[in-house]
Amino acid sequence: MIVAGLLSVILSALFLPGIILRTKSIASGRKGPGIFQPYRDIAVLLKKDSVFSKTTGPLFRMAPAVSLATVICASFFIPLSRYGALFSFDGDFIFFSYILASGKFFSIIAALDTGSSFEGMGANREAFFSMLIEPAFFILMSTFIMATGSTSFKEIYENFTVTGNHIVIIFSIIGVLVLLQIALIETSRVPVDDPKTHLELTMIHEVMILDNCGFDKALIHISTYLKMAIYGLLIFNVTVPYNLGIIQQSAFLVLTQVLFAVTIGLVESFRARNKMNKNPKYILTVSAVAWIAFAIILIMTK
Amino acid sequence: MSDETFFISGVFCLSLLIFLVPGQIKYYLSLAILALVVVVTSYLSLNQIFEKTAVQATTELNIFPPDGLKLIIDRLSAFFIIVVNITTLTGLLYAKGYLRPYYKVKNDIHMSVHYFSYLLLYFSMLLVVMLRDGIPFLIFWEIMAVASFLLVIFDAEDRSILKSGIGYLVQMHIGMFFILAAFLIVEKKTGIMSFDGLKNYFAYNPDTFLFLLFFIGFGIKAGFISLHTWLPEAHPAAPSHVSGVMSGVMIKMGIYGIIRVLLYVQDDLLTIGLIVLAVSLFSGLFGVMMAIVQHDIKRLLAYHSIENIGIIGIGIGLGVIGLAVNNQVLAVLGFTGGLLHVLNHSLFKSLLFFSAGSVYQATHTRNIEQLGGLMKRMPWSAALFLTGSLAICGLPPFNGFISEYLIYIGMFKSLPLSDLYISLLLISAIIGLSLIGGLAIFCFTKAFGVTFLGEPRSAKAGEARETGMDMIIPQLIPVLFIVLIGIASTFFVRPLISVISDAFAIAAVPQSISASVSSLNAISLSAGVFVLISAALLFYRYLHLKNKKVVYGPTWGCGYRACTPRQQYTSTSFAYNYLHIAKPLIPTTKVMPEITEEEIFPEKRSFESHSEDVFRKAVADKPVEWMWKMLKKLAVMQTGRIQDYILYAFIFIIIALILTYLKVI
Amino acid sequence: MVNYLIVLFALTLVYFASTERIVNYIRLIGIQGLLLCGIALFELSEVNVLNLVLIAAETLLVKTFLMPYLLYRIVGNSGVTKVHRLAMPAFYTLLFSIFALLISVILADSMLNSFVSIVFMTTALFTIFVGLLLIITHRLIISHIIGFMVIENAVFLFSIAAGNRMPVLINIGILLDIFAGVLILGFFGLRLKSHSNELTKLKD
Amino acid sequence: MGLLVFFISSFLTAISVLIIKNRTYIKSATVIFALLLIGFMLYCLVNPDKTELGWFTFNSSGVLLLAVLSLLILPVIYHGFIYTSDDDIKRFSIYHSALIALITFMAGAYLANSMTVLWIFVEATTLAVALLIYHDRTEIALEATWKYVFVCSTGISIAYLGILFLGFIYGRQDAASLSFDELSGLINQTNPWYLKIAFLFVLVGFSTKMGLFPMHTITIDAHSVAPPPVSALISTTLMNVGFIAIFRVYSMFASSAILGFMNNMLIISGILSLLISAGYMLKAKHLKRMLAYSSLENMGLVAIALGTGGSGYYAAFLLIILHSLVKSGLFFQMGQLSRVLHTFKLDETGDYMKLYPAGALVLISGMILILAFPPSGMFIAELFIFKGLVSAGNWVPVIVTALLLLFVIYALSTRILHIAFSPARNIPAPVTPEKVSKTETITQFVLFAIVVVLCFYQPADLVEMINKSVSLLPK
Repeated sequence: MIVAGLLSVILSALFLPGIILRTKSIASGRKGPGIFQPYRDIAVLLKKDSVFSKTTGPLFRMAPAVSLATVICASFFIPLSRYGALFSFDGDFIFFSYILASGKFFSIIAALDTGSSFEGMGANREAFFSMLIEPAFFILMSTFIMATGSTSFKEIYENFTVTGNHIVIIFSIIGVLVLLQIALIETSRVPVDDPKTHLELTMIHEVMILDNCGFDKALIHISTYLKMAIYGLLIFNVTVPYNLGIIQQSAFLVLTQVLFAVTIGLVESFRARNKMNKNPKYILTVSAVAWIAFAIILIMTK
Repeated sequence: MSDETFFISGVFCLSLLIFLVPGQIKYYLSLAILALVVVVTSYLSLNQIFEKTAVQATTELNIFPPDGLKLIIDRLSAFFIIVVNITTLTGLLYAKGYLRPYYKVKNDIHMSVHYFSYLLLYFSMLLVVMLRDGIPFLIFWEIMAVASFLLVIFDAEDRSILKSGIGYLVQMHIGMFFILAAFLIVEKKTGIMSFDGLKNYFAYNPDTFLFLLFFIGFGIKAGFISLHTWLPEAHPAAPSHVSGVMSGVMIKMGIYGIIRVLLYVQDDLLTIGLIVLAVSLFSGLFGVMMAIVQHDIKRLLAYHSIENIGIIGIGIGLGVIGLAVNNQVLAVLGFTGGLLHVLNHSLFKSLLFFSAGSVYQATHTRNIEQLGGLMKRMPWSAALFLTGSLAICGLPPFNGFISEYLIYIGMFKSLPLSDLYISLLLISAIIGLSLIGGLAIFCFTKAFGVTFLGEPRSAKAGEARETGMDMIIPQLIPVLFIVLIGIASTFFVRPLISVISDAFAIAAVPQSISASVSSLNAISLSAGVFVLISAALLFYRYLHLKNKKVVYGPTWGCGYRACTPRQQYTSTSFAYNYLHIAKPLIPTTKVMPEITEEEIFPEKRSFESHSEDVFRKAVADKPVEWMWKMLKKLAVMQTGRIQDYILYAFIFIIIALILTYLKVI
Repeated sequence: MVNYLIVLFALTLVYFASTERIVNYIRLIGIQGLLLCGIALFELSEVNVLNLVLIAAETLLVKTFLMPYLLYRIVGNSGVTKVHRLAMPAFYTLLFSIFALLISVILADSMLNSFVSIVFMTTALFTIFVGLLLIITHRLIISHIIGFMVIENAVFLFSIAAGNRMPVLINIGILLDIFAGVLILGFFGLRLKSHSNELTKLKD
Repeated sequence: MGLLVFFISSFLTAISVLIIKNRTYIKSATVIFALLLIGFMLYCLVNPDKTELGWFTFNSSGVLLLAVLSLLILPVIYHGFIYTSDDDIKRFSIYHSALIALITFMAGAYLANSMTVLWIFVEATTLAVALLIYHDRTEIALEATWKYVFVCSTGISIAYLGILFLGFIYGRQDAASLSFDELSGLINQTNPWYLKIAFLFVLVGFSTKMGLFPMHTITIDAHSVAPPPVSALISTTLMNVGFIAIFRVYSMFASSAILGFMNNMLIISGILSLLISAGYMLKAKHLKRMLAYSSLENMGLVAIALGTGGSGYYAAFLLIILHSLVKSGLFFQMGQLSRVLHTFKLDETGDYMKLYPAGALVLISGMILILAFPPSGMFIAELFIFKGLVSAGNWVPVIVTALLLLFVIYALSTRILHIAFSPARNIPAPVTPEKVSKTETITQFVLFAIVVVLCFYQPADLVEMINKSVSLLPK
């Protein structure tokens, strides 16, 4: 059952964007499009011709494909609670976070290649904020390692569910909180970046893909959806109770993913975007929360 | 005469021949000599690492047998010899193209001095790594400084290069004084002036003070944080092939010295480990934070060497802490990560300096604010610089990731096992290392993006042409090694673990280390998968777009028609929001004459901002200025009047008599 | 008897500090030569006759007559009579020489060696310090030469003290006069202007 | 017997050179004299510690410095011929006779075994050197000569006082002079305060010759004015004469109670001369004066070496020998530099590498060697000095010397590299550089090669000779 992790990622990637769209439109009193509307847009994009800017070089054309490859490669490591991931080795979360970082690296350079000041601004913000979020993920992972004593995703989530005492509950709550924040920042949702804004000056991720078109834009959308699914699955693994069989677990998976999508939709409808120079402070709070989790585990176990 | 003595004296006379040989043949002669020595020494060191399985076995060579130099190659020096060989060979191959325009400008003797000091630098680095007893070690340590000084001041017509070269020489001399003082203390207590004397010195006397002396002496050469003041000056001044070799390999001699001393340290390892870890964490962070605000590409790379030295130092510091709390996993993984990063850094840093050199040769400027759009004009150098920056940021398919992974996994594995304080240390190291990784990505996206992508910002960048193939091909050697280590990392990590266990006499390699070595195979596998997937996607994209119509138009400018290259993001603007949080540590001054009210039609204005290095001012500039002024005030004796000259003698006698009378002297 | 001559010698030293006219300096140098000759004759009883004659001749001829004559010639053709007005006023030089006497007394007393009588030691040390002071406090080259001659007399006085046991030292003391001669000849030969004080171009 | 032959023949050549006013004769006579000196040196080497003519013994320290002198004599004469080639015959002959006289007196001073004979020869060298300094007959040369002669004579008379103090201790009727071995026996009963004054006077007196702190000023002026081969001699062999004088007195008093006092005095005057030379080098504007200050700095180092004791003595001799070789090489190069650049002022010189590359190479390698960077043997000497200081445990001189050496390195390298590479700041008048043939730099490269070899391989008999000359000093 090694492929379970990958399958669940693809499944949730199919549903998540649609549900988010639907929750946002219901919250704002509209009926909202079908669940698979985002994928219909992607299908339209795939059929389009492509327009490239004169200033861009070969790198700009290569970047979307490579960043999608990084996300696909990252999704191989995600386990479905007890059922193993495609690859798993000691410290695979290091490879996971660095492969995502190289994806970001390529998208940032592609943005700079277009030579427009908007894309430069987006690239600068993306680089700056992703630099600030790096420590949060690593501190969270070290808390899990302190709690479970093993260093790869699969073993962490196996031992994680087994202990079942009150420490686990605290960590699952904090884990969900931190992972949710990281997911929002990584997939550039509301508190840090607003996907629906029209003013280039306020965008971060959207403005970096201004000049992509057709096939490349589709690839980028797919990679964002996949990344969202990956984080959804990570949140699921943290919260799943240990004594469930395979069927109950998949039902619980669907429940958590829908809940995850709905929360994102609600957050986007009811919360405004942060002021741009407030973002560094906001992102640092995420690392602070993770640091508190680590401090707790340190005092408890040592 | 034994064959080693014959070989060494023969090589030295051959290199003296360079002075007599005219023109281009100088280059080929020095290349032949270098290649010969590279082959011999690499054979010696490879067989030392792989064949000599006996514990602590060493190959011994003695030159001028009775009391001449005694060279000992153990596994540690063998590793460093290989690191030195790779980069120096690529440096000289690259120099063929880089130095061609200089033949017209420089005269014959100047070129032969350059080639001779290049070979001298190479030989002295080899000998520094092989020597154990004090005086020859110090001699070749200083010859290495003098040779690199002569290389740095190659195009000395420009006064600022001369100034930074001399500053470099003086600071290397300070480093030598520290090491000399340390050796003399050892010699005073134990009577032997050599590294072996350290063993019984450390047995009876406190270790930290002497280690600190050694650490400062070697740290000045390595470029740890407050000792780094020469690095951002010397590297940009040197010609690119020299700065590639210097920052790739010569800095590592300082690291070699620190490790060599650590081999002999017996007690209070924890405090030493703490010092090394703290200093390297801070140099890593400060190095990359300073690198982000630089405009000159070679200064940016120089500050980045400080960051990578910090990462190596973190590896070594963790190794020492592992030894202190005898946590074998942390010790072996920390040292292996540190040593592998020594090899990795020498590869991608020299690659970056060489491609920056080709950019400099094509555009004659190092200020990235004036470059841009070079990707289309110099595709090869751009591709090489890209691989270098991917590797230096530690991104997966390349070698930088492997050494950072080893350091990370060492920390994560020992987190659950260690007590409260060690875990606090480890978590701070983890946070530091991840921040360094993020900052490195921030810095190199800026460097690569602003230099190679977008539109050319100046005429110089506009007319840049790709450099000759003879400069591109040598740079492929480090690229080959980078990819090789990235993909097939176990071939490199396993011998490194044997080097560490032999050096630090850690007998049994515990089970968890062999587990993390097997995970390296998994990493290579997943890196291969990643490359395959991206290749597949690109191929599918090619197929998909083959029969589609492709139209070219201007970049999206929100409908503004008259976009100019000056509107692109420059390096200052890219680092703008970062500067807000880094304000206390990096004071930037903005020079912008503001527009007064009565100025109705304000004329052309220019904005420029530059940031200085807090440490340089505090550690180097202020004390030197104060002493300089004081010394100048003292020099008033030469007044030209005879009576003053006799007065000095008179006063000297009177004061001496009074002092002796009062029994002071 | 020798002690009276030495006290006279010390007296001439005090006058050195108080006069300002170069002519007085030259006269004092002549008197010192004479006194030295007297001291030498009285002191050196055991020295063989030939040596004694040589010393007497040297001190009498050279120190009392030849040197002052040459100095008169220099002062004559260069027309300088008074010490350069920028030199330190006589009052302070007098103070310094008294202070120098104090030091030489303390020094001679603390040396407490049995070889040289205390009177010889103090006057010799006093003469050295006055010679040095003469050079230090004056700007004119001519007064530098006179200061040098005073030092030379001090050395000669010392060698007389050791003369009974080591006659060789006296002959070597005389060698010093050659230096003085060279200086004066240099003065004549190279047309150095005695009042010239612009000998200060070589400075940093 | 050999010494007598040497003295008479040198006296005759000096007189003949003065009288016979024909150029080729003078040249050949000087060359013959040089070969004579080398032969005499070999003669001294052959029978060590032989006493000749009563007052001269060939002890190892004297013969060592004589060997250095004989090593330098041929290049001095060669560069002297080049420098004085366009002088009129009168000055030519005076120059060479004074040169021969100077060399003979120096040889005599090295080998003297009694203080009075040594003192006489030192006095004689002053007269000989005065003639040489005044060779150019310019206004400044006159001033420098006058100052040199006057201050040296005052200094020597002060030194003579010190010698007289020794004479008093001696007190016995028959001995014609104060030979060292008898004296050292008597030294330790006399009261130490008396010895201290004697040593003080000797140190201040001979510091004019050695160019040490109290009376170093006139040697600086003499260097900047004298013709290059002569300033090469002054800054090396003449300073060795001053060193040997102080060393003789030091070794005599070494067994007495005032050893501590002497060490402290030497270290203090060494550090003060380092301080002054560092200060002046930082604002030096004239190349030859800067080299003179570097000699002052090296002599300061020698004094510190002598004052540290233990391995310092060996370092002092090694430093003296190597400094003589490197400094004379640099001063020979000054001769060629003046012909190429026509000025020594630092802000009017520049681009030397373009005008005369071989000379620039000599300048740079000389700089590296004089600043005691490893290829030069002086690094070993400095290492031994620091070793002596550290084992004696006094850390203050170590730190102060290291600091001042750094400033000296900075000052010297900025100026010499400025001359070699960067263009001149303000050239008053465009002057066509004279074409100097490369062969003239051979002498300097040979001297530098010796210094570099001495760094890696010290020949056994040199080491044995130095150890013998410091054998009677306390370990």
